[in-house]
Amino acid sequence: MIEENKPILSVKNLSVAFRTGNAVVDAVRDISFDLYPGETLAILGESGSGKSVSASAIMGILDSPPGFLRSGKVVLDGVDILRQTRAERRRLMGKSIAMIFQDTLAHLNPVYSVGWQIAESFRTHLNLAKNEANDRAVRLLEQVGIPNAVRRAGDFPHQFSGGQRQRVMIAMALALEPKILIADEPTTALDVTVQAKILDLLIEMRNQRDMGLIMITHDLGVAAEVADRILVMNDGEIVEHGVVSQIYANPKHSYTQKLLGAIPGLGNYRETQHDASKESATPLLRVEDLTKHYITEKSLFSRREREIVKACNNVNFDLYQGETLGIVGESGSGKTTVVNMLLKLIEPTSGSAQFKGEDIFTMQGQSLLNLRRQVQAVFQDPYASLNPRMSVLDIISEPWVIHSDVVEKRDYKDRVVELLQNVGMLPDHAERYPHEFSGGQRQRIAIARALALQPQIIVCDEAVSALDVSVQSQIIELLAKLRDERGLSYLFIAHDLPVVKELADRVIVMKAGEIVERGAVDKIFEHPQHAYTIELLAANPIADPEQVADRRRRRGIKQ
Amino acid sequence: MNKMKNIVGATLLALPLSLVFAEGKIVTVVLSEEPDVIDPCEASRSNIGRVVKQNIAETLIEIDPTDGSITPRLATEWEQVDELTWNFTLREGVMFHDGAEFNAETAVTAINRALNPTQDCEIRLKFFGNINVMPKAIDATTLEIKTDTPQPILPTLMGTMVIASPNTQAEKGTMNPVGTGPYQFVKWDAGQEIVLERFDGYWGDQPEAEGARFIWRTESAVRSAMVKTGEADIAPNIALQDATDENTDFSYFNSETSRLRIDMTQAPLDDLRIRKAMNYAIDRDALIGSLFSEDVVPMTQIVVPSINGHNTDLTPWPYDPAKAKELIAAAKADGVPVDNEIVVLGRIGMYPNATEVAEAMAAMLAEVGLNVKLSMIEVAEWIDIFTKPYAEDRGPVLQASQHDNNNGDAVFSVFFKYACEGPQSTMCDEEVDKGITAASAAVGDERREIWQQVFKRLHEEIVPDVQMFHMVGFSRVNPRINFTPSISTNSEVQIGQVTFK
Amino acid sequence: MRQFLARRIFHSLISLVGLLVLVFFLARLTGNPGDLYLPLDSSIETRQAFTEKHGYDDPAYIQFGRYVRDLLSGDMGESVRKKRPALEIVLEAIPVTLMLAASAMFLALVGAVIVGARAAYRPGGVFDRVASISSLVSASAPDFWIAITAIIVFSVHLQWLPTSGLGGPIYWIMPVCVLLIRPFGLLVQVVRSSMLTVLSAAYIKTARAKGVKEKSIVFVHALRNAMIPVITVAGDQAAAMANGAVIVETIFGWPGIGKLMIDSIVQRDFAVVQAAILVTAFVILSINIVVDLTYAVLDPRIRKRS
Amino acid sequence: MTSRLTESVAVQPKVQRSVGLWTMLWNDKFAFVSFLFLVVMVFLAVFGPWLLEQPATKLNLRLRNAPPFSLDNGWLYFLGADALGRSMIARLIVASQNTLLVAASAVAVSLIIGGALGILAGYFNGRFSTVIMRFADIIMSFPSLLIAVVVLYIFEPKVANLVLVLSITRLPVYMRTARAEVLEIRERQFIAAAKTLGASHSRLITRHIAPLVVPTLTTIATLEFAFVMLAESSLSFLGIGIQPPEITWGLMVAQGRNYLQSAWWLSFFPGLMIMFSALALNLLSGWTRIALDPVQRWRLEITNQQAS
Repeated sequence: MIEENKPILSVKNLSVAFRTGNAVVDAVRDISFDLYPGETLAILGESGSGKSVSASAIMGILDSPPGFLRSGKVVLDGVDILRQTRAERRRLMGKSIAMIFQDTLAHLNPVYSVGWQIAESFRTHLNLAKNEANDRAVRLLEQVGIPNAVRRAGDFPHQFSGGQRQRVMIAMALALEPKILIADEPTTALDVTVQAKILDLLIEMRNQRDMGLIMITHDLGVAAEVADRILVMNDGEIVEHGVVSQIYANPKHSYTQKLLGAIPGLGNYRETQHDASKESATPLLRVEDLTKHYITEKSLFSRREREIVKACNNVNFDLYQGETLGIVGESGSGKTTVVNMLLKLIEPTSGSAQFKGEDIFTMQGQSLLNLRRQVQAVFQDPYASLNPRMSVLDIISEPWVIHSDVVEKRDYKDRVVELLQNVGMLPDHAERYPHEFSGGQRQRIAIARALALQPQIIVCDEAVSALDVSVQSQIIELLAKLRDERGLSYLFIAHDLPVVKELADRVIVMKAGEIVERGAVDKIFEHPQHAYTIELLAANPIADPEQVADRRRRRGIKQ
Repeated sequence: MNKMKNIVGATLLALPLSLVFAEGKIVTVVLSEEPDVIDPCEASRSNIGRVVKQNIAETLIEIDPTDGSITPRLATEWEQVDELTWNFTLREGVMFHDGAEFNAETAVTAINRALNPTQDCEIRLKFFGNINVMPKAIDATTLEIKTDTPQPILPTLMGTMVIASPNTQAEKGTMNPVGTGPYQFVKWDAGQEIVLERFDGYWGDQPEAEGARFIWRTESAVRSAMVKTGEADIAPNIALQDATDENTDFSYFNSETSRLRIDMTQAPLDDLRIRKAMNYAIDRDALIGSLFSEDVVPMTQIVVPSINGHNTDLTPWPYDPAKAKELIAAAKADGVPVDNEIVVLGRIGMYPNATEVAEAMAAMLAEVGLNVKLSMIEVAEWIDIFTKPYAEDRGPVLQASQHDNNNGDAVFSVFFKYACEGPQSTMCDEEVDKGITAASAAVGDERREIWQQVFKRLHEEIVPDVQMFHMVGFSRVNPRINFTPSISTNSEVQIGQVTFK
Repeated sequence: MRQFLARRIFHSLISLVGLLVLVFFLARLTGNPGDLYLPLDSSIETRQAFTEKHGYDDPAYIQFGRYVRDLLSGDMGESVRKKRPALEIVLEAIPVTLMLAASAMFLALVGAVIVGARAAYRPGGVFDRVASISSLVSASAPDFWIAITAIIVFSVHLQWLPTSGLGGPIYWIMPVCVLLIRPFGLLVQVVRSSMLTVLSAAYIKTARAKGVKEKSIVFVHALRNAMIPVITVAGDQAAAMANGAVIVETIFGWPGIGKLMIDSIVQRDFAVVQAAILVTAFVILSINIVVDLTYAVLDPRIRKRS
Repeated sequence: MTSRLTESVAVQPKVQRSVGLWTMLWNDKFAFVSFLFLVVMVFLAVFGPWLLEQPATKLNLRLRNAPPFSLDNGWLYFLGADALGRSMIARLIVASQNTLLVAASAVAVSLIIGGALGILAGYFNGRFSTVIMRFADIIMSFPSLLIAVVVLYIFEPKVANLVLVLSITRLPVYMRTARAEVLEIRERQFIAAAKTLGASHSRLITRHIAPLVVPTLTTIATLEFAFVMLAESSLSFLGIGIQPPEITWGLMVAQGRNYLQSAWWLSFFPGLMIMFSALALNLLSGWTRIALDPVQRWRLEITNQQAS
């Protein structure tokens, strides 16, 4: 793929810094790379590695202030675009070089129709008339695979699904046939099956137009899937770069090695402890025919009638002492609805759930309080699940304030320190506030809080989804350790399969509110039965370039 | 937003693109507030009177406010037939604006309308509240008026009676006043202006001004500015601090008298020495020319010199704080509870600097050692406290008040303020009551002398007031016209008297 | 849409009824109108006769029943002072206030958007500093003081503008300017802070990455998103104005509803007070509904919810 | 799902208290001056009346409307004298007590009551919320003047009653804001987390929701502070505000307006005080908002040398 011609984009010694307080923090340090036509360059790194900041600097959309360019050149067509005037620069943006982003809901203007936003490129750069611009926008939408493009062009971003929105974004970026496309984590927020399709689309578009594609990602699988060359960034510097096959087969830098080692789903299955004798025992939690239906609100302006949405339909499962049950499903599968009902955050439409034989949906007062003590939860977003105004000590000791008979007030401090150490944190972290911690640390705090009441069940609702891979594996390790030490049972919710592989005993796969497949973890991974399970497994990007070509072929994509 | 733009645009287009300046021979008068109604039977209310009285509709008799004397207007002469009956000879050849003829019949209709109890006309409520009036047409030009009680000053009373056209609806107020005056009503744009034009069929001399506009602005500063800029010709009532231009601003006694009413029933105010001490405590000279105009005159009695019955022999209280302290000490020695808290009750907005005046009065009274507290209250509450029935637990109160009598005779004041039965009286003195009864039945010099005796007793022996001033009013007049505001400007603005320079 | 409107109107009606009851009884706590209407020297008998005639001696709930009965037949009562139907008086006054408020609000909004957006574009810059300080000053100046000063300066000394009154466009300049000065200051602040938030939004980056012109970024991409809090505050300000641009009306002699209301309250002309409050409340509740609809027009996401 | 771990946040050092509040205050000169002004104002409001009672109330008609900027009559008369010859300086200082007291208490009362009602309405979204919001509607469309007249007629025009009037009329602002905030906050994950711990309603409201609403409400409160001072002065203008012998800046402006032509300083200086106080509060609150916001803080942490 790498053609021996001139690069279309050369980044030379780029350094970007941010002002904070009286200090200046370097976000990107002296990075250089070239991009050639028709190739995909992946910039791989975890949060804080500086990969997105460099992209912003190239695009001239750095948050400035506080960010500013320290040095460097970005040469496009022989011109250093960093030295251009604003007007000159603006003429290039969107036309020669375009960008797509991760959070499409935030990156599309919520108050204008998608057609309008795509057409804007034509109006701005080509001075096309409104009608012609709109027509071309519709054609673009068709090209990126939006059905009913004529009608959908008039819809607003929030009316599209995540995957469709990313297609819209791509259409918008490709409107003026740029030579370079920068994709900043374009699939990170998407379900795996959708992710696969978007990646395919990007490859297809690149091939059609002979574009240079810079793919910024934290996901080793995604990088393996699409990239020709890879740059690995850590702490603002490029630590390694090279051709894909070489990096994956032979990582030189320790950081790259560490990353590759943390990829989920590479380890072994758990030595399953549940056996036939246990099957006959009373389950800790028994869920029967759990169902939740929503009636949609009538829309303010349209005449659409109310509809019933079946968020979750006749779900059955048991959870036994010491066992980990994985529930896997993509967005809209109803997995979170199940969790929320079990945590009594929402009311079920019908069905029952018994905790040690007692129906939790009828519980009130003291018995409910007892249930709360036995069933704890760890949520997905560690930035949101901790009250920003409470110190770690307050957060972890809150369960004891509510359940006042568990720990004496004067012992709070000691016990919090103990718990912090259990989850791998330091005693003096107790006095700090959530915003002072990283995502992984916060999730540890959340786990410590869940442990405070010594519950029997911990519900982990996407507890590791928001974390970087290396952190993810640490948290999973921690959870496994705690389970084994304390005999906990986990209800472990995830949106893709690899993360449950090493932790779960049994797995339930959900789709559109129903359970489509269930079974022991090894059975699900090795011998999936249901088509959807197979699709899920296939869609998951594999961090092994050798397998990628093979898988692509299976999905019918030309290389 | 577009809609808003349209509304604004349409409005701007709809309005004429010109500044309305007072020009031509139209006189523009800027009042302090919009008249509520302009019914002739309400003409005793000052802003209504300024529009209606003697402009649109006239009275049978005109009172000269400078000395209380009466002169003919629609009636040419009058005589008392017996104790209860008066005959008025009416002017001939007088027409109403609507073509009706003015004669005894139509006069009877007008009087009956004004006194009709289904309407709350102020003329009835204010002047004829307790009198039963029976008018009758003897012939075309002779009007007989009988009353149920003797009314020795009935002609003066009739000076308040404004004659409306017989075609005016009897049971309801009118928005379209029709009278015999030199100007006839043209229109009233609610909230904006009232327009009058000269009436060609007027019985008297044709006035110079071709018409009149009445407008209104609440702020005195704005009213005076309007005359200054030429937007108005006459601003009948401006504040002392706005009357800064000698060439345009007139001051005149406005028949108002300002005082603190002493509640004589409450200790320590029931003690004569305390009441005297309070009068000694006020430095009237210091107030003149500062908070009050240089033209105000310290009062000695509640009526102004032009009123029949005024006693010119009385002398104002001097400022003598030492004497005041002495009197208080003496009262204290006799066990009078001089330390009781005395409330000076001011009325918000009574006149432009009423608050400062009340503050000053309170400060001066405190200076001689009285325990004084100032309290400013809203008009409704003020009236409630001022009039009978009084609250049981009211405590010693000095209530700032202003009394206006421009109707020629002391009877309009004394009974209400000082009789045992007076609705705003806090005193009961047999001798004063006797005087009131005697004076009310008397006429001429005798009447005047009795009133003068009453005032002497009140001033020297009873001291029911902390006396302040006979007040002056200020009016600003555009130099392009000749018009001399006077005491009567308080109740009327005769456009007919205006001439142009 | 229709359902949403119906519900809003229903809620507004409930508020109106609540308001009505409150106003009626509160007004009757302020004393007898007769005391104020009748000459000071009236006898006790005259006072009693007046009170009985107008039914002020009945218990308040009976008066209220009478009022409700009349109201249901479309009669809002007659002004004691003006001896005309209260509703007629109110309907004469309200257009003046509405036009005054609408012009002031329109200009304040347009001015605030231009100034606020410009200030937010370079936060901390010279324009921003000047705009922030002067908008704060204009939001915290006593309006009657400004009004009278303006008359003295512009009418008396410079003789550029008429002192007061209702007339052609030049009569509008001072009242509208005095009226808009506070909402303008406030709105500049709101536009500025709202624009600051929006200009750091992700979709603004997208637009820049597309090469959209800065002017278009500020006034097309950002502005519409920033308008929701602005419209909220503008709506509140408009409501407050409808409730009486009392001071401006008083000083400039504009026969508006605010002046009418304060006069009738001081004079205890209950029928007018009630009618005026009812009519202004109607206007205010309508403004609220219009504001809600504006949200939906501005932001398609709100159309979904209700 | 995994969206919000954006890098720009992560770039910031995790623990950072390198720059103290005082330094940040010093760095923003406007905020610093505002702070000094308010400290002096509060000091004067507390101790001024006690020291200057006499010159503020003593009648001295000789100095009536004495013009400002002259030391002939002593420093107390440097800003001139009012219509009764009382020192403007003394009166301004004595009036500051009532003015700040009225504004602060009115703001505090409506903040607490309105905030509490709004929080409850947001938390128990439903019928209760509807009732509260209709109540807010009613107050919004109620002329504050009528409330003022009612209170003035039934009670005395005392400071406490004025506070009552002003706070009632400003309730809806806090009610609506608090409700809107709570509607958003109660969907956050830490609320769900607290629920799963078994937290009661009262705990959720007092420990988890209220602390997050309070900063927004206090920001509004500083803006309202100026509004309340002006509203108080408007009531005085219409003659239904606070009454002598009590004084406030608003009353001084209202009384002084009669003398605008002859003695402008009577209303100019108190008007200036209102404006300065409002300005100072707003500047300081703007500063506080930034200083407490980790994303914006850097603006204040940059010293002047760096900025240039």
